[in-house]
Amino acid sequence: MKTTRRMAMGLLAGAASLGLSMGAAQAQEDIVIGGSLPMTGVFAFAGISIEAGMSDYIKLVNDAGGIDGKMVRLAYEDTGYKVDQSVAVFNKLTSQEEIHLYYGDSTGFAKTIAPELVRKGSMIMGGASFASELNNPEAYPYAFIPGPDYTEMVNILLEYIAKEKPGASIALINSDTEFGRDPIAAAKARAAELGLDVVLEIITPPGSVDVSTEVLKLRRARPDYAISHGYILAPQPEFMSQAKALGLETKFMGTFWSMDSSLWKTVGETADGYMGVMPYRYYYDDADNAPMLDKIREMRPEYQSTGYMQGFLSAMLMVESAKRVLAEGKEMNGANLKAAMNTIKDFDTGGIMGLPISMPGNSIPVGRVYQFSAAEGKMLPVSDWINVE
Amino acid sequence: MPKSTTPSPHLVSAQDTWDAPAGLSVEDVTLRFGGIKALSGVTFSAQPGSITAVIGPNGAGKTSVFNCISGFYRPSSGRIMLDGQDVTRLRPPRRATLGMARSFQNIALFRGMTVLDNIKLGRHGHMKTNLLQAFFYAGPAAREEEALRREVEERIIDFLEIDHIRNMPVSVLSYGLQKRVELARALAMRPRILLLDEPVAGMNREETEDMARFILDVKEEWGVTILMVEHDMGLVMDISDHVTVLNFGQVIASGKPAEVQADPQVAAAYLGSGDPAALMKRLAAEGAT
Amino acid sequence: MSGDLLFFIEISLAGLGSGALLALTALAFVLIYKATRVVNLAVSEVLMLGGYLFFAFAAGLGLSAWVALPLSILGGGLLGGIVERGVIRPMLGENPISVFMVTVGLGSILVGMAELIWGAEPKSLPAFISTTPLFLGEAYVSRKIAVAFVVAGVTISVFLALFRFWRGGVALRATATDQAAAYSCGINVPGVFSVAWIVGCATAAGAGVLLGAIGGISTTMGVFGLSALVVVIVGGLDSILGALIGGLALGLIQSWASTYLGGEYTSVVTFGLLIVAMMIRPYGLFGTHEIERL
Amino acid sequence: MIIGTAKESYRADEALLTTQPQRVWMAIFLAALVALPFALNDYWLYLACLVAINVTAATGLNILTGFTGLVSLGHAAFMAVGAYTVAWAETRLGTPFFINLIAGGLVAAAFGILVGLPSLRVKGLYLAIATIAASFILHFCFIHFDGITGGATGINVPPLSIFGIELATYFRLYWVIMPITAVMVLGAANLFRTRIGRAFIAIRDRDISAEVLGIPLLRYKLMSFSIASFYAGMAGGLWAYFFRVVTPESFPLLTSIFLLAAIIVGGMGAIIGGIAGAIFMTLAPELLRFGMEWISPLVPNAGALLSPVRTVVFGALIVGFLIFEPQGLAEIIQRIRRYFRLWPFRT
Repeated sequence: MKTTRRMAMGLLAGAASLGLSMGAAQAQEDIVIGGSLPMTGVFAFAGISIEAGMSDYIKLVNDAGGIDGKMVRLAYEDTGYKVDQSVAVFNKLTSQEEIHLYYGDSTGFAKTIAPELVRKGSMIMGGASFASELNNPEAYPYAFIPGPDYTEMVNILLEYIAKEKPGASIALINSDTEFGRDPIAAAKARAAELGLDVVLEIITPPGSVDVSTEVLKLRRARPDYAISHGYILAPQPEFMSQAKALGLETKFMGTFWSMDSSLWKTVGETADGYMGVMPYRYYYDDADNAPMLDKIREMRPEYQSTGYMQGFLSAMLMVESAKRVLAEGKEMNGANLKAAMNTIKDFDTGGIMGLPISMPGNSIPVGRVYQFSAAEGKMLPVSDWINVE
Repeated sequence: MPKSTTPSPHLVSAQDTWDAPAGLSVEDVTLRFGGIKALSGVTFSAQPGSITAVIGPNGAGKTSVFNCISGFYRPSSGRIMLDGQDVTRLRPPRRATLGMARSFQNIALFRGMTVLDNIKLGRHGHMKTNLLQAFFYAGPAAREEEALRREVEERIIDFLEIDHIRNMPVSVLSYGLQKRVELARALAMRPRILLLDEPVAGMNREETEDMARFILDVKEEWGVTILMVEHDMGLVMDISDHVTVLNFGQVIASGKPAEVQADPQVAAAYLGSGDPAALMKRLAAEGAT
Repeated sequence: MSGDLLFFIEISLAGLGSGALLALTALAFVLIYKATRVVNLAVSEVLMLGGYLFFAFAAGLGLSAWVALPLSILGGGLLGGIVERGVIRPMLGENPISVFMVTVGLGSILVGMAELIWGAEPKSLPAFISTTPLFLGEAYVSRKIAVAFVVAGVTISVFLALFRFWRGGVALRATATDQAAAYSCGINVPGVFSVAWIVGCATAAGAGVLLGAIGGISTTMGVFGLSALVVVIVGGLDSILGALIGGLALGLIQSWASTYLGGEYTSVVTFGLLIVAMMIRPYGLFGTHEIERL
Repeated sequence: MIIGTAKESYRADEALLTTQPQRVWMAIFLAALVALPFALNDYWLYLACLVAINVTAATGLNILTGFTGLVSLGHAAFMAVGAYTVAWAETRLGTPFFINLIAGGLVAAAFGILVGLPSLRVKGLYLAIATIAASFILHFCFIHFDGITGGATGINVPPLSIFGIELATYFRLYWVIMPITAVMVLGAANLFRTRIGRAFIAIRDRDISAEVLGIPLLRYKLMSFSIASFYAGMAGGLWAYFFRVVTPESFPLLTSIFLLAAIIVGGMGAIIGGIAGAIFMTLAPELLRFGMEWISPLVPNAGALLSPVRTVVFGALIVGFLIFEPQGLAEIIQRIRRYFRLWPFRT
């Protein structure tokens, strides 16, 4: 029995020391950006690009000497795009490191952790969610959206439609999820204001694969435009191929997360003509005076997805805020960082976004409509930058 | 081994008095499954405080009668009367609380429980503990459990001589002991009438004799009416006060063991021929062993 | 023909098409249940794996669709055989719920493996069914759906015929009725088990390829299996005919519900139907009612 | 047989902990629970609270599935009902925490009775599937009864407060969540010392003969459903205070499967099984996280393997336990206990 007793004591001691070492904050000089990133799971394609984008921007900053001589570091772990895992990662990272900047991976996580952010008051958080609900500085004082929220994205599309074809008829196609339902009510209201006619609303149950009944509804309503939201890719290609086969003239549109050109490239000819809103420039965009874009192409010779741009810009906004706080000699905390972020006005992103940006509230309501060309395998701009503030 | 030395005063209550044995009568019961008549016009009765045996060849409808009495089957017509009260339409749990207990032909103990818990289960219908009391194991619940434990230990476990196995899971017990535990569980129900479905089936001689003794003691000491289905003629003829013979779902004879033995119809049912002398010889031989 | 009537006919046809896919998946449940009395929830994940195997063969190795398709089906069958021998057979005679949970665990393993190998993001399959629309009279039918309908219909008819006339089918039926009796008649019962699992999983894999061709593949596409499970519960777990009729009926009902009520009502109608059916006929419309013995 | 456990009365023999070592170990365990929050950092405290919530939910499911033999794959939906009730009461009525929590349990229990009704007609697998169906229907209600549930965006829950003290940190929440869990577990253990618990086991083992013993099947099946849902509702209520937001996507079918897996792994039909299973299944993915960290120097891109590996391990645990250790961790704990007997009190 002796050995077992010793073993048990050893285990106890081990567990205690583990707990203690976890408890003590590590000696800290770097500025750490924490991240709950979906490196696996349904959203992995985005998570991997986001990580690449953030890391690249951080590398640029550090190569240029960091912020005030302090190095910036990304500390992240995989969440599998599951809210409970994101929360666990958040708690793990924040108890290991001193973190004032955080990147979260989903709306569910952003909402879940928001009260904790308010309580801690030590950090601001951006992330992969463009949920309209987060675009409310009173309810979410420490959240920011590195672009337009979903409602604003749809408004950009509506704005574009109203200009291209006044009085056009519109179908709204949304998935039956929190993500999908996000902009519906606001979109209908905005469409009415712009004199557009919402002739059809389709809600697809999650995981539904066969959309032929929905296509029949489209065929009956014959809308000029169909705005879908709440999907990455499927079932949009199926909608488009069936609609095309039926001779419908409907133009299909989407929002940020379904706008990556490498996704649509795999779809082939069917994808031709797909439109959508994009707040950032594409990797291959021709743009004058876009030094950041050039740098990215220098660092990464191959195509980088829209998620990369999103991560890149998120890191840029975080670093910029930290820089401004430190420049004023203030303490790094949520309120100061957010206030600093709100002072960002006519800020030049080096060509990542098309206009000099400002962030008066929680979002940057700017975007542009692009259209996919199957021949070139690229998204091409069809509008100017639209600000829907 | 736990033994209480000082009885607590609050254990004595009205519940601790035992009810008088009940009489049962089956009146003109007919049971149909689809087009098949399992029972037709079965009538017999069990007098309070007696042992009545229902016998008959395989498929005669003995277990069907039992199932009608305990409420699994609802007779197509006829009545079951328990002490003058019509129980034909009552659900099995209600009959149990009226004092009807039964054992099963193919042992229906709860295999995941210990012997003690199995026996305690029998008392279920007479207990009062509600959910909230159970959750907190509050006063009444604890008192009731303690009283039950005392009764089970002192009246049943001692009586049936199963102290040594009380904490064993029933699944490890021998067949004979399982049958005894089933009897113990039935006794915990404080029955006024006990229905035993083949209490000694599959037992060896010694076990059978033990069981016979227990059944007689239950009748004598506990004052419980007993109704049993049994194939062991020796046992039936030895301990029954009254025998009812079923064949093809009908009562073909009824009376004292000796009278039934002499009935040519019974012999015919058992042997397929009308030779009462041969049967009597056989029955007598079995009875003697 | 009035527009409304035509519309109704069109959505009904679409419903029958997706119903046929449901029926095909339900068939996989039924085959396995009939022989081994196991409700194999992993059918959903085998279906997903079928789609991914096709993707691996057709897109990864660049094989022609007509080679990739049978290979995927074979792959599904192989998996079924391995699972039956390795996991299900040791569980024989256990409580059905335990075996059911084993298949739930298997499903999780398969999803994880697929994510490890192919990643979790949705993919589209290389096109192998033409997209030119089909018209029945005036009514439009998506060609993929029509193909699915025909394939599912033919497969199920073949199975119905096999069950009736082929020796192996008779052996399966005998095993389904009474395992011990079948054994004593010289039927190789473990063999029947294996065959049922192989054929059942192969069917599911084939259904997965069809499903993937219509809506793309993802590691979560196994959800479709839940609808098919509803079909077999309503139709009767041991009835092929029940799977066929139940599948078509559920396809129609889902299609009507999604058209006239909205897509968000599909699942509530599906599961509401399940509960109602269960309360009225707990063992399914065509299933065998097992009498409980004392 | 352990010798030397002579007791003076039946009451002592009916106690929960009957031997001296048992009592000492329990005291050590309770002391550890009290000491825990002082030794752990936020991350481990977060996990401790989550474990406690899962223990409550799993114990409830164990009462229904492990002890009564009614399989439910809709347990998460009852957690959701509890969570919504708490969120609604907290934001609309502003009633005190404890009332909200109990209300969450009671409303969930009412739904449990409703969902349990099919258990009249169907059992086993059919019942399991009926409970899946019920959970999908409830999910639909959560989205569409948006006047009460806040629709797709759900309800944000203000921090838990008792007597004006805000309990928002994991450290403070622990002192609410852990004691409630302890009481719930104790209550479950008590239940099986009385006629109600015995009746449940009887129904599981042989429901027909239970009826002959005077146990009304329907009443007790529904009672089991309502108790299990009450536990789930309480767990869901705590969950709502813990995560502070309740949406229709908070309690997916996967949570139900997780809880069922927890009691399978822990051991069905043993109170300690629900506890051990919930602890193990909640912590296993976190341990994998550390495992992945350790192997990351050896395996490129190990971090990206974590989530699929977790999914595989989750499935493998279910399959492995069912095949090789069907009695679960409870049985393993028993074996260890038998091995050590009365250690360290007698060797």
